[in-house]
Amino acid sequence: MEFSEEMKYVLDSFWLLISGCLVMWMAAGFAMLEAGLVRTKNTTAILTKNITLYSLACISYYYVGYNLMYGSGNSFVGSGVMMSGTSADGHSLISDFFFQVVFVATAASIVSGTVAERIKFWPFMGFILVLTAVIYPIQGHWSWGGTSLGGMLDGFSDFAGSTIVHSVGGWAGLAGVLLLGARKGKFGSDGVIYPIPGSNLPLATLGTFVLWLGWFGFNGGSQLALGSKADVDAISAVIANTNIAACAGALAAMILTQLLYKRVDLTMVLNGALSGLVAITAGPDYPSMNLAIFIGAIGGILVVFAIQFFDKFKIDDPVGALSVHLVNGIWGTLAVGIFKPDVALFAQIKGIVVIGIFTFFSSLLVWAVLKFSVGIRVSEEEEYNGIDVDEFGLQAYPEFVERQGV
Amino acid sequence: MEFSEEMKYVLDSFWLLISGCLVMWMAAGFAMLEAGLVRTKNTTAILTKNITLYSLACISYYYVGYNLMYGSGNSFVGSGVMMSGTSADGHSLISDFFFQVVFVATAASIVSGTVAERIKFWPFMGFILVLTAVIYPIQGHWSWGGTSLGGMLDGFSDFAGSTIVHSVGGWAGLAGVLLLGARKGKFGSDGVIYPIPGSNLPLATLGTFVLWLGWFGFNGGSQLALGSKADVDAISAVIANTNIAACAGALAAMILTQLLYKRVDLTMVLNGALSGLVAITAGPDYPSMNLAIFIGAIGGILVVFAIQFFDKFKIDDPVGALSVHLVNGIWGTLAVGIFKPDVALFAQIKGIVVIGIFTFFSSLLVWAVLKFSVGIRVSEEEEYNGIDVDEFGLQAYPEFVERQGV
Amino acid sequence: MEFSEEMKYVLDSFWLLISGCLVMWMAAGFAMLEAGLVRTKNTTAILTKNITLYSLACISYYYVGYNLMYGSGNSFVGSGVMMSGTSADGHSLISDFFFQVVFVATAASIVSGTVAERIKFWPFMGFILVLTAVIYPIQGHWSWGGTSLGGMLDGFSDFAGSTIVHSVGGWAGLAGVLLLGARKGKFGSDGVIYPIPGSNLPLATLGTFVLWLGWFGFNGGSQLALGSKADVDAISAVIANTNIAACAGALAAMILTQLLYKRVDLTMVLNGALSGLVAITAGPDYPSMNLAIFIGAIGGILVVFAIQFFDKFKIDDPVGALSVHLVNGIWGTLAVGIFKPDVALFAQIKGIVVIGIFTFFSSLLVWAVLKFSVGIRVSEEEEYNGIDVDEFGLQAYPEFVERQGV
Amino acid sequence: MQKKIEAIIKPFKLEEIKQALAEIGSFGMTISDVKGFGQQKGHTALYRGAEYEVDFLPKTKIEIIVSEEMADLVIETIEKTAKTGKIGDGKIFVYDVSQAIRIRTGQTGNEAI
Amino acid sequence: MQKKIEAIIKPFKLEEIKQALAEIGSFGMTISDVKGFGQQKGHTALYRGAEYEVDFLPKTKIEIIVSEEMADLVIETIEKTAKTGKIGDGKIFVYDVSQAIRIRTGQTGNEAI
Amino acid sequence: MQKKIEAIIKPFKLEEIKQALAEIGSFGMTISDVKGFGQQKGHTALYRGAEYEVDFLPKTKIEIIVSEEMADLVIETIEKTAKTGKIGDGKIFVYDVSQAIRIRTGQTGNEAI
Ligand SMILES: Nc1ncnc2c1ncn2[C@@H]1O[C@H](COP(=O)(O)OP(=O)(O)O)[C@@H](O)[C@H]1O
Ligand SMILES: Nc1ncnc2c1ncn2[C@@H]1O[C@H](COP(=O)(O)OP(=O)(O)O)[C@@H](O)[C@H]1O
Ligand SMILES: Nc1ncnc2c1ncn2[C@@H]1O[C@H](COP(=O)(O)OP(=O)(O)O)[C@@H](O)[C@H]1O
Repeated sequence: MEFSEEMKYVLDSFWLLISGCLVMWMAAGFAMLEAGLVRTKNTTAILTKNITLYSLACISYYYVGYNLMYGSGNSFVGSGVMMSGTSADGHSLISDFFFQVVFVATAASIVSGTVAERIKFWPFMGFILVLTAVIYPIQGHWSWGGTSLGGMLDGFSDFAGSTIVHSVGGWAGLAGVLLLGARKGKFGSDGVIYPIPGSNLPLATLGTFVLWLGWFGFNGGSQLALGSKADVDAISAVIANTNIAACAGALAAMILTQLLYKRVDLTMVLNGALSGLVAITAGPDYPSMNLAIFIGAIGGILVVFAIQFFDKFKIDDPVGALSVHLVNGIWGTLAVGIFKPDVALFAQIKGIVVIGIFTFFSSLLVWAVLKFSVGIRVSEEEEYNGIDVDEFGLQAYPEFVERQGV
Repeated sequence: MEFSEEMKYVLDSFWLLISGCLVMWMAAGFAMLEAGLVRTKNTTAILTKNITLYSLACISYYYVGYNLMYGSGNSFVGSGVMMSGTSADGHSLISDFFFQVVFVATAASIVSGTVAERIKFWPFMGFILVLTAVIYPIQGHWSWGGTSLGGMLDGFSDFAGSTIVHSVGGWAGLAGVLLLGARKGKFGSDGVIYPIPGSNLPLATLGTFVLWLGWFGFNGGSQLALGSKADVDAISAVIANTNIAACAGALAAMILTQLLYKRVDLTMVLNGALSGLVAITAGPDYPSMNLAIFIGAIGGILVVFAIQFFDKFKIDDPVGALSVHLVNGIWGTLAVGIFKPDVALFAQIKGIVVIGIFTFFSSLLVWAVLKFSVGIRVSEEEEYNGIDVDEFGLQAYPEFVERQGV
Repeated sequence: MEFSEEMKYVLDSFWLLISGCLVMWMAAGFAMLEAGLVRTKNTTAILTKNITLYSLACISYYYVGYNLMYGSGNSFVGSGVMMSGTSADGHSLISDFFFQVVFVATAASIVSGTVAERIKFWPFMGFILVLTAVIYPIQGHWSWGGTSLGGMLDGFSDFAGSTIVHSVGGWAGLAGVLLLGARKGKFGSDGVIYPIPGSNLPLATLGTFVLWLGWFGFNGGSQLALGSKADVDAISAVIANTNIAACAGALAAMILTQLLYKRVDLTMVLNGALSGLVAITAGPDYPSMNLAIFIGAIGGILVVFAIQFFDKFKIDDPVGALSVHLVNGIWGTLAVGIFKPDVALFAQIKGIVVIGIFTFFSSLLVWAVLKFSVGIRVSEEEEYNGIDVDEFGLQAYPEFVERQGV
Repeated sequence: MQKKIEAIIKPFKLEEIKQALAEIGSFGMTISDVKGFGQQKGHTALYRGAEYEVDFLPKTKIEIIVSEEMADLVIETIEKTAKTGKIGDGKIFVYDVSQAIRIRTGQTGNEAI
Repeated sequence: MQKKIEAIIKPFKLEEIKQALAEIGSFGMTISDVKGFGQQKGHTALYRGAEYEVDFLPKTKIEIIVSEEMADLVIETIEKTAKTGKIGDGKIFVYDVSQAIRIRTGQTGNEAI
Repeated sequence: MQKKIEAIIKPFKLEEIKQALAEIGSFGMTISDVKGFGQQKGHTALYRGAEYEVDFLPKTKIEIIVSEEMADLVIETIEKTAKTGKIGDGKIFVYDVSQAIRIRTGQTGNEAI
């Protein structure tokens, strides 16, 4: 290997590793965000789910998913031979695996937020197993795996996964929520909505910042190379655009909630920043910062209305994951079609729909099987007492006195 | 471009990006530190301010500040043409922008701590807009922008911003505090000081560690290059000195509080570590580790006395931001004049004074305009009830029972 | 220096710096983990200890430890001349120092968890001083310092410190616990064990994730070089194995606690993940991912039984540090002997025993001197009231109402 | 004269009771978080492999001072609303109040409540 | 005989009341956090676009057991100090104590308090 | 008739008292967290160099409603168990209950407790 080639190999692999570390860190972000937005009585549960789903996702993706996604196989699904060898073309194969595996964990984390506060632990883990070993890799095989599903997804462009990761997580969660129902006490009769405030906003804010930081690896790493001027210029643009889209999303939500509610709503600002991030993810490489600000700001606006929309249809999403990841995953993917010169809007729509349908219905099937076999929802009493005490036997803050129905 | 030149371009830009990510992470540190040091009733407010000020700073600096600072223009202020192009000399322009923008956000974060627990949200955001779009960039134009204010600042040396970032934030905050007044109940008649303990010390400690980590990017990145032996040696020294100065600051505060109060005061230790960091920031590249320890230790001592000093003069600074950033920003800048061979103490003093006067008075003007137009302080009742409930309608820990006046 | 050589120097040094930053971040992880697993009344104490021990470790290791460890000296102990010069062979000396110093801080952090909730502050700091300046460096001199203790440790292999860092911390803590005794109320008569639940599980979970992230630097950096294809391939394997061993440890603890207790115990899952990390640390470079999963899973199983074992023998370890770091430090080191082709199991056992005996007995001596001179345990009343109020005069959550004996 | 009605109830019944009382025209109450046990005992929990007893269960205490005439109606309303029929429903205790004062106005007796 | 004086006050008045009572020579009190409503109602809050009612406002409950002779003076002092004249100032309720014991010494009656 | 026994104790004595009461056959109690001072005063604390007084110390309040016959035994048991002989041990206050109802069954009087 020539020296300059070797340097490029080193830098490219290294960048995947650093990005992978940053994306792994997003697991902590999801854990904190979700722990901050649920009630204290379900906090141990959400923490447990977040750490175990990350662990399960890594292992199932290693044994099955990675090869279904990147193995040769046919145009629908990869070969299924266990990952082997050490170096792929131009970078370390394992660095690539490490980077890819943290993505699948991200998709899984989105689900945990959506079904929080009422799902049973083991059926949830069962779903995550199928999602990370099979559903996510199959649709990933079509796009990033390069088969284009036999041409159906030709022209579909999703740089870092607005659709492939975020809205996939969202569809999987939505399927779950539809079969699971809303939390007790969230919706009254005659359309009244009883808000259930999150229990620890510093934690939720921390989680948002952690995700924000991790996103630099999520999007930046998706350049998949660092070792040339062109690459580092691209990564610079990606990171700067990612950052400023998040800023725009936060500010848009800040202004909009002030206009709508006469108050700035912190949880909406957090969701706004995350929405900006999700929205820019499909194409953080091409836009000017002006455009990135626009895309992020629309994200911040969409999330506020989406949360009200889902509430109205009694789709109960405790942490706003559907509004952030599903809605803005779609918006971000469309935006690439609208603004990026060489991408057709129609190809984007086709990609969103095909991947959406596949993910939603396959998820629905899995959730349905779980529901009608072992059941997916905790008992009413367990839900009232809190999953922590009844299912996990462990309170998250055992020494702190909590308000009881006050 | 030759290969070796390209590699240097890649590494230099890359280092700016990584450093920028670390500095962005400091926004989370400020948020956690400040959320931990205010009372629970004002926690949502401080969290909201910290995430929105970061967002606003990035956008206003992009549209206005960056060019006022680095645009050609005249010796007082830069050109004001919007940032354009992609590569600057020797590294990606956007990576440079990303690194610079997180600095301005740091200066803004310092202000939020100083005026915490009584400032109104929107006027605060107004001030941040002016600070990040105009005040910070103008003084930055003189030093890092390279004009030397027509020679007045010749010889002034501030490696990573003890003065340019930290004491600028401090002066801006001080101007605010003077017009804002102390929190109700902080100072009794006849000089009695009623301490108002921070509500969540684990959060404050976490924030300190986050800042500490981020500071490796803050100072290390200020080398602005990585791709040569000289650069990486310099960065090594910078990071090791930064780390050990923080250690020395923490230990000095630990020992001093034991001697003064017969107890180690954790919040002082946290402030001590931060003070060591601020103090070393003006010149982390030249000193031996021995000297870095000395500079940091003085920082840790200064902060303890400074906090008592400000209390005595009824300048109420809830999180100690003035003592950490303003006082030690000055100390660190002076230290460079005292210890660094080729730097004149007088040039340092001139820099401190010129930048201090400009920042303080321009900030005072902005605060005054805000005060006498829309007002900057929440009502007495709002302050008593907590800004969270009255201004934001959202408690940070809604389920936890809090002590009421006990 | 030739260009390619310089690039390697840059990359190698740079990797040490980045890894050092990640390992420094582990200090935050330990602080959060331990703060989450003790009771609220001792939280300020554990936070203070964690930040000051890190600070002290850095300074004492700089002035004494680094040279005792890496100075030439004799085969038992290094030269003791203060670290000097800037570049070592092939990378910046200071970058190496920075990377090494965060390791010693890690060993010290393990002790703080073990003796939590009853140790006096200043004697604890005294022990940390001796541990980091003398005990850790001496045993480190034998292995990483390269003297092999005059041949006794020939063939002993510990890539990143399962023994040299983790079980050393564990032995030092064990010696302390034996002289310190259990917390009041932990063990009843006739063998009853009264659990003392941790007060803040989100914090403990955050700490675990922080440690997990930091571990990528801990193990990855121990490759000590980045600038060649072989190095980056090795680092890729190290990081991927580190990650998946943690996953396996978490899942193993999850399944085992479900089988044993009919419930998934979050604190055990956290300890399981950490155990996987400790176990893989002695040899993250050679195994296949399959084997890494196996090693991590055994770690997750061992920790569950070890915690019960220590409880049974009334060795009170509030955060499970002995079970995680000592037990799995041993397991990980043995595993290298069992699975790595060119390493003899017997050499591993000898290393574990020699280092264990040295560390345990020298620590015991120091603890004993402290105990019989100034005393190491707070008074019974102080322990009941909480160290925070009595020794530190500062509650960690002063505004939150806590349950009192309920 | 006034009566103090003290009810120890299951926390999730509070909202309902509050509404039921508003309907019968009683306003004003003070509540606090308490823990207790009676015929309903606590449960066993497990932490890191060791068992322990959680003896006390969370309850809400309602305190209402009413005029003697209103007392029976209020008691009845609470009784009816708080009842689930399952163990742990709680108790109502009644005490005599020897004086009641509204701080703001200085009014006493029935006018104070 | 002793009287129990139970005052529900605005939390921020506690400090002042404590000092006023110390001045008239009454020592010993027990306080707790409660929530309540009376003529002062809660307020409407908004979370993620949905409105909800916060019914209960935070108050502090002070309990003081005094000898019958001291009772009026203590009541008067609390009344005076706790008063802001604004709605929600709180109430004072007085009860008879049938027995009072100091655990440490076994003293009873007025000697116990 | 029933008596209400209200004991303000040091928090760490709760467990012991609970067991002692179980032994004499009294079951059912309600506890809450309170703060107080009496002869035992608070202490001075220091925060960032400024001194302040912590006046109130944490205590646990136990409330037990018992039949008149049982009252003396319960009081005695609490007194004996809660006593450490050091300042701050706490107090026991006793009140008359004019009515007691078990919500689940509607039982009243001694049957309710
Ligand atoms: N004798 C008592 N004294 C004080 N409080 C009691 C007493 N008995 C019960 N309580 C309170 O009432 C609650 C419910 O009582 P419990 O006996 O469990 O329910 P039930 O009346 O439905 O059988 C208990 O948790 C406790 O707080
Ligand atoms: N009838 C009542 N029974 C018990 N507590 C009451 C009653 N009325 C008021 N309170 C308590 O007193 C507090 C103040 O009462 P409120 O009527 O709002 O004030 P004001 O007396 O100034 O009109 C309430 O928040 C509640 O805690
Ligand atoms: N007069 C009182 N009224 C109400 N509570 C009291 C009174 N005196 C004491 N207490 C409560 O009892 C607790 C212990 O009383 P204290 O006088 O300190 O102890 P001791 O009785 O051992 O001297 C106090 O902290 C307070 O909560």
